[in-house]
Amino acid sequence: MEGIGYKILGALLTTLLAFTVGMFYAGFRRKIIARIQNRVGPPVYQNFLDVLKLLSKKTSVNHGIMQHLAPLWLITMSVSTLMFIPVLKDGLFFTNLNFSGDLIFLLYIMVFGPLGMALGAGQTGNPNSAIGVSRGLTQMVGFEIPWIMAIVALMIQYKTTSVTGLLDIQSQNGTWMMFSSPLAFIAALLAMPGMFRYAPFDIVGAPAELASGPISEFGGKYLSTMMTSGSIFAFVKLTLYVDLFMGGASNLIELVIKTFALYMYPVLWGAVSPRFRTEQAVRYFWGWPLFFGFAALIYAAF
Amino acid sequence: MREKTTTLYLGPQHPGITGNMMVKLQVQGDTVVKAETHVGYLHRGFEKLMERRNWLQSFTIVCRICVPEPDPNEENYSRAVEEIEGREVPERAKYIRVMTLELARIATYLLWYGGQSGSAGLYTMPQWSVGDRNYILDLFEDLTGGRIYHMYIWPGGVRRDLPHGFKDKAMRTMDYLEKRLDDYDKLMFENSIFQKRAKGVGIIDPEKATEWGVVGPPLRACGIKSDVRKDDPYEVYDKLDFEVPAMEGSDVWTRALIRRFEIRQSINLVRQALDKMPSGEYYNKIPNPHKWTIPAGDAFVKTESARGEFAYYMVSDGSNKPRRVHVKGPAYVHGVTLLENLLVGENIADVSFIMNSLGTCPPEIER
Amino acid sequence: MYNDKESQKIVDIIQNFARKHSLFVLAYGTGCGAIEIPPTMTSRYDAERFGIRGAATPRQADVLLITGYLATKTLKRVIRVYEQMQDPKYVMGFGSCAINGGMYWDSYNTINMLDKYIPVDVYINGCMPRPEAVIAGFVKLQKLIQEGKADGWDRYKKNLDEYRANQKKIITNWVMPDFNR
Amino acid sequence: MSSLVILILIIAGFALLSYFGHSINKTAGNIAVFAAAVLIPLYWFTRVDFSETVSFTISGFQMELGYNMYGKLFSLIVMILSPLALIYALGYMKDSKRTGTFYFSFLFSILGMTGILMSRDFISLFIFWEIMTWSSYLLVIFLGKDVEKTGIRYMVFSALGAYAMFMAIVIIHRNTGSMMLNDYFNAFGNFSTGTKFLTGILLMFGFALKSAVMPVHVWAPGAYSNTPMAYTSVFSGALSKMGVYGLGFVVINLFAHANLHFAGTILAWLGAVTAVLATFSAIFQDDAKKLLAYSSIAQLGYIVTGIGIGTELSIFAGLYLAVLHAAFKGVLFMAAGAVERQAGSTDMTEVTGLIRKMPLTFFASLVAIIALAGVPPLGGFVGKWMLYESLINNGNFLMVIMIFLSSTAAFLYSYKFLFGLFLGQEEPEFENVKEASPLMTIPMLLLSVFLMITGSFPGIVFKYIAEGMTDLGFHDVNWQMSVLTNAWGDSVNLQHVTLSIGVVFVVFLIFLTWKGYKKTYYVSTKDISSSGEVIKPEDNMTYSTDFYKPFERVLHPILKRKIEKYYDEFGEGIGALFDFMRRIYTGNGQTYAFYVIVFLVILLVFSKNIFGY
Amino acid sequence: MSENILHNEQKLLNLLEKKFLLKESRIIRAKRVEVKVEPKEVIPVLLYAKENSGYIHFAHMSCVDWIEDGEFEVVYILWHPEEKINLFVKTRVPRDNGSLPNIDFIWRQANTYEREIREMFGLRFEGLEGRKEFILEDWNNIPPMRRDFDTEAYVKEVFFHRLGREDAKDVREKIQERTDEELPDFAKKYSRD
Repeated sequence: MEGIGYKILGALLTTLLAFTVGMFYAGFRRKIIARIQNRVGPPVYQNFLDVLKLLSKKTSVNHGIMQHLAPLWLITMSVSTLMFIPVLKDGLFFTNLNFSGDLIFLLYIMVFGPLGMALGAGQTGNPNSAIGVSRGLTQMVGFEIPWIMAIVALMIQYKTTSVTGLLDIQSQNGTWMMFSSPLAFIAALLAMPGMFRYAPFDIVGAPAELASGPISEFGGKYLSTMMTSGSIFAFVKLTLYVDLFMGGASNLIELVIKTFALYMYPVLWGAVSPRFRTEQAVRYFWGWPLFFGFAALIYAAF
Repeated sequence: MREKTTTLYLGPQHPGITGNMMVKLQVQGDTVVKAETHVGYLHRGFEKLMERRNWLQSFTIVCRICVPEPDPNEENYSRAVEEIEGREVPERAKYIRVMTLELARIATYLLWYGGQSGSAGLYTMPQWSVGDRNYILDLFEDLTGGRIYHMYIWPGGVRRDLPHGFKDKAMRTMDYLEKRLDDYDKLMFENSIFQKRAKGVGIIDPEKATEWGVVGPPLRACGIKSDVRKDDPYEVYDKLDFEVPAMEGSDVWTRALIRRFEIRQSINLVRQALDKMPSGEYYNKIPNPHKWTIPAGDAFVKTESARGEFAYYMVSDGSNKPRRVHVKGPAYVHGVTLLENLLVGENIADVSFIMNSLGTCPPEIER
Repeated sequence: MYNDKESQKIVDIIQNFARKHSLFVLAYGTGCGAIEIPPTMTSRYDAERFGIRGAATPRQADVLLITGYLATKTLKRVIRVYEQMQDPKYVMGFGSCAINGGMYWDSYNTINMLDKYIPVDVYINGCMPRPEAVIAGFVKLQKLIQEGKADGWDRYKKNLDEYRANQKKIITNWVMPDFNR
Repeated sequence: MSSLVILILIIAGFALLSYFGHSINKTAGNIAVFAAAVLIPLYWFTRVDFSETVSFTISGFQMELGYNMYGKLFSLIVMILSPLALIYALGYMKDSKRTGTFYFSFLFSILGMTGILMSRDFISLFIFWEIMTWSSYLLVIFLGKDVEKTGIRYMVFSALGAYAMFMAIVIIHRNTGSMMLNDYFNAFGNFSTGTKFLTGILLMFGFALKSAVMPVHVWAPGAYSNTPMAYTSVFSGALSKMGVYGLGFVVINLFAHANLHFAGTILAWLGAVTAVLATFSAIFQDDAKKLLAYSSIAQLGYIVTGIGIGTELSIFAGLYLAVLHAAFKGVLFMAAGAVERQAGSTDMTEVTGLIRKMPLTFFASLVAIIALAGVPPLGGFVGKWMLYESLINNGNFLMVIMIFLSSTAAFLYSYKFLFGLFLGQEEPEFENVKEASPLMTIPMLLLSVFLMITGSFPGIVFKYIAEGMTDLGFHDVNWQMSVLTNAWGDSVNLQHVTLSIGVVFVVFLIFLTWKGYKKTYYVSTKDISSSGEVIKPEDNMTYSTDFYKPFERVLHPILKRKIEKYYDEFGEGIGALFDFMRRIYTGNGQTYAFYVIVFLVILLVFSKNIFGY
Repeated sequence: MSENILHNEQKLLNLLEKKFLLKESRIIRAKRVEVKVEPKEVIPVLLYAKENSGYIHFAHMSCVDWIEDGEFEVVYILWHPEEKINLFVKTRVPRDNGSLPNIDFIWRQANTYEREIREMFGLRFEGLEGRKEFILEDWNNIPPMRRDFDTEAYVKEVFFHRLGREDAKDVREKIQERTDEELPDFAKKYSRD
């Protein structure tokens, strides 16, 4: 029973860690973009204040049960996904509840949230939300394909379908998968900005086009929950990439360094990019990333 | 039965709309099948108010007609009054006016840089260009005391002479801006995603452009060399050296290129105006404003603003108040008939983008 | 309830601290003052230093900027937008036209006193107010929030009938959804 | 008398009873139907002896009826789904005319399916197959709309399938001298290569046709959407599984055992292509019924892929998906039917915002959609997982990508279905829509409860599948109740998944819903932030037309040629065929039956002369 | 202004005078030609100018309320892109029950101008389509741009006024009586005569 106690404690700590790190990353992102834009920018803890402020809104409006549940689906997805990936390779707390972290399971649970969110956005009856959802799902089809190709290539190459298994193989071989299967890494990396929905792939909530799209009817505690979920999920995605391609991390500092380095890629690209149109985004993903994905598959299979 | 098309209100409260107006879109999928421009959210009844104000009081409110670019209004008003009254303007004042107008054009183009790329999601560009626009506004502040509303060009000349050291400061600012424009080019024009967004979007039929009332950069992007500064030269534009650009293409991208060329030309024009500026009077006296009457008559004056031909039709009945001042901004045609027709068949994603490239500015539509 | 600082609970102080440092401004340029919002937000004046950033829709926004004169047609939309915002919400009147009609005091289409129609927390004077003035206005608003005195949303609910009467005097064709708080 | 014969007689009896009951009085008929819905499964579950065989000889052909475990698995689908659909139909068909014919055909198609699954020889298989086809044909044309196109299409394709099967049977009989299935399977290895292919492919064609695999799926969208929804749930959920049943034993017994793996692989590829293309078609449908029909084709594509691959895990996945598909597609077609009945249409550009009017229907379809999309923690994920793992373990990486593409794109139509019917603006024209009657909602809810249980305890289905697999010659896999394991030893523990998701969900549910000092308001969908404007009554604020226009534009350069070629040119070709066929078939059931019998007789008599080997 | 410079302007006037019955015609200055016509002549003149003379650009359209004469003066301003000439076509219609032909089939942007004039002056255009409300919303007073609409009275009736400036005196009359010598110092700066 001790084990379970530790695991629950670990899960709580991991969630807290993910929240904090994700929030600070978002803060750093705002700061870095501000510096690129020739200004000072908000303090790095600004996002905590935003979340707290939204949480302390006195009223919240919903258009029905699905909208009420939408942020809930999102945060459930982020937190449960976090439960299923190894945050640190070994250690007492942060190995967490990764019940062997099957990759296909991860791929599927990661769409649980957006689907719920889409349903909630749909119930608001705001046409902008619906258009945003239709764009988002379309874009998802775009970036999922190269990303899945990269993952399948890894799975075929190393004959395991679990993150833990891939981590073990990396520590056995002593090399990271970004070096041992570079094509898969490139494909996954190219698909990454789409997953983060930063520019040029911020087409879902494009303010100038859709007035922030699916979230346009969410405010107060709902928006706060969604922001929380977003920051946790950013951490989850980064950790997953680190686990898959950069050999995981054995302590928190290593994790932060690796994830932050990875995070800079979508952030910096996003700072100087305009937005794609939806079909252009999908065509982008079905261009070079798909090519690298195929190459990775062929490399892995033969 | 409800329509099969979806109604989308773009504005008035919308981040993608330029100013306070509304475009009611009927969309099928994400393609616009019908667009209706609704204005009147900014209607203040200027033309009514001017009927109640004497000639000088009216002058103070004309600059409020178009916020992003107030100076062509002042210029138009002053020139209309001068034309009816037959009032002469000193040569120096003319140069100062040209310089002010060109500075205003630069400021507007910088704002356009921000709007055009901001509506495409390139948020760094507005931060840079709108930030740099402040340097122009600083010059205005030195010159007139106001950042936005200058009330500077008035009938008979300009309100003040250039302040001490203004020329150097203006020259330095121009040099700085010219340097910055290269950065803008790298960020915006050389960006392949921006090019993908802009090319082939919002095409105006070049054959019909003049007939449809297209003016300014959109018309020049249709390959037609049309510029009031050349066609109907006012002030001292006939003494300055510049050329009217014209490019084939008539899409958002071409219009952007035209503006990219023109902002550099305006910098050059400011330099020329400062260099060639003669010394002398900057103002011809007007009588006691409350007694100031203007003979009966009418005038139609035009100024090339950053967004195109800005025209005033002024009628005086010989009293101390204007009978009628009718303002026609370029957006009057661009924002209503042209926009409504141009948006049909375009993607929702490009609506705001096209509006920015046309330079739609609601306050001058409804005044 | 929020009249003096002594009566604020610790929770309120924390919440007000968060509120004042995170002001989401609704993207609505109601009048010509909107031209000074981009400079305020962009690199030279950089209002994001204070946690001020734009929000696309009223549901997410905290601050409604009435940037200048308010045409009667816009007033209707402003009321609509204001009622869609979530409590607590703040209104800043911008420029002299919002205060007393300013230059357009005798115009048939612009209202002259904003606070008769929606509650205003902070007025900024000037025509038009410079970005520095705008930021000063925001700082003033932050101060009021911290002290718990920015209670326009509360006044609106309490005096809804009065505000409604004033609003309906101008908006003759009243077809708005109910404000059911 | 044997329990099997009694079962068949009971179903036939109830069919007649409900027909005559309905011709006397609606209530009497409904009571008969209800009794059928209760008693048939009751009898099947309690009285039917699965080890029993009945054999009899008719004009020299030996016929044998008897269950094997593989057939029992599919019977389970039939016996659970059909009664629920019957009960649903009581609510759905309340105000319809000619209900007698409907229930008669319905029960007869159940009879046909039951018979197929217990046939051990080709003759009875064929007869029951024809009963099934025939009765379902009557239901396809029941509503009388689009008979020209849909009805004849279904008829012609069924006939083609029947002929293919029949030819195969004749050849088999010619070669083995027996009509027993087992004799054929045992003798298959000794056939010449040509015969192997001929019989295998002919049989496969017949079965693949029923399970709507891509080249021969053309009949399906129309037939599925034109049938009364009460039956479509069975049509798509159970009847199409008869094709899967056939494909299963063909692929496993013939190809796998005779080392003709590539034939299975071709089938799997066909399945994958079906899945992708049908998903793309489903995305662009505006009618919810059509959407579900294409979705059914896509889902059957997965199943066929799983079966075609022919490894243990893949067949397991295929069978599991077949069971699950019956459940969730049953719910979805029932939900579509409920919406059609209550709101008058299933056109997603018209119907909108029913969630608060029909919450139970929405809940059932939500659960079914989550299962369909394969999102954990519901049952659909288990099947998806096994399918992917089997494909990856096998190294069929291109097929994995295709299935992934298809199932990612499936989110698009899943969402569109829910959004189109239930979410979006609540329009005044649907103000008076009420929730469907309990007769309709209870079957849906029961099935969705089943879907939720399979999410954490798929073992309850595994048991039957494992039995069936053993029957097919795989060794007894010892699947645990809720742990999935693949060949490489990686596993997913579903209870952990459900538990953790559940705990997180509840924690945040409490967090979000706990009122405290915050007030949460409900506002109508007319109170949305429409840029400050007040929505006018004539404005249509529901975004439903061309919902996936960007995606359409993406696919345009890639697939336009193919899809158009496929649907138009192929359709034209088929149309030309129809014109020819129409001269033979009048579209009338009796004529068809007459032709079948004549053809059958001719073939039997002259088979030696026709196939001279 | 020599004859040579005004060649094009004169040519246009001659053409129009020959073809139509003009009430009045003159060259205001270089690049400005004005003709006055009856309302029924508006369409023929405009069509002729567009189709035959190359005045293809519809630059402006305005309306002036001459309440003393009981007439509206409507002016159409055209632009010749090659010859760079503005042609003013003026016509007068009675204020009460006057109407003008709709010209938005010639230039579609005229639709906007006409809708505005219809709304702001209450002048009728025969066969004009388009939304009734262009700028104003729910306006049920006399059209605001008519001279007989008193905006100040309307404002006093409808809107609130902030208190605090009751003691402010109207000094306009007083200033008007001032001679230049009485001007304050800062004002003298601008009026050196």
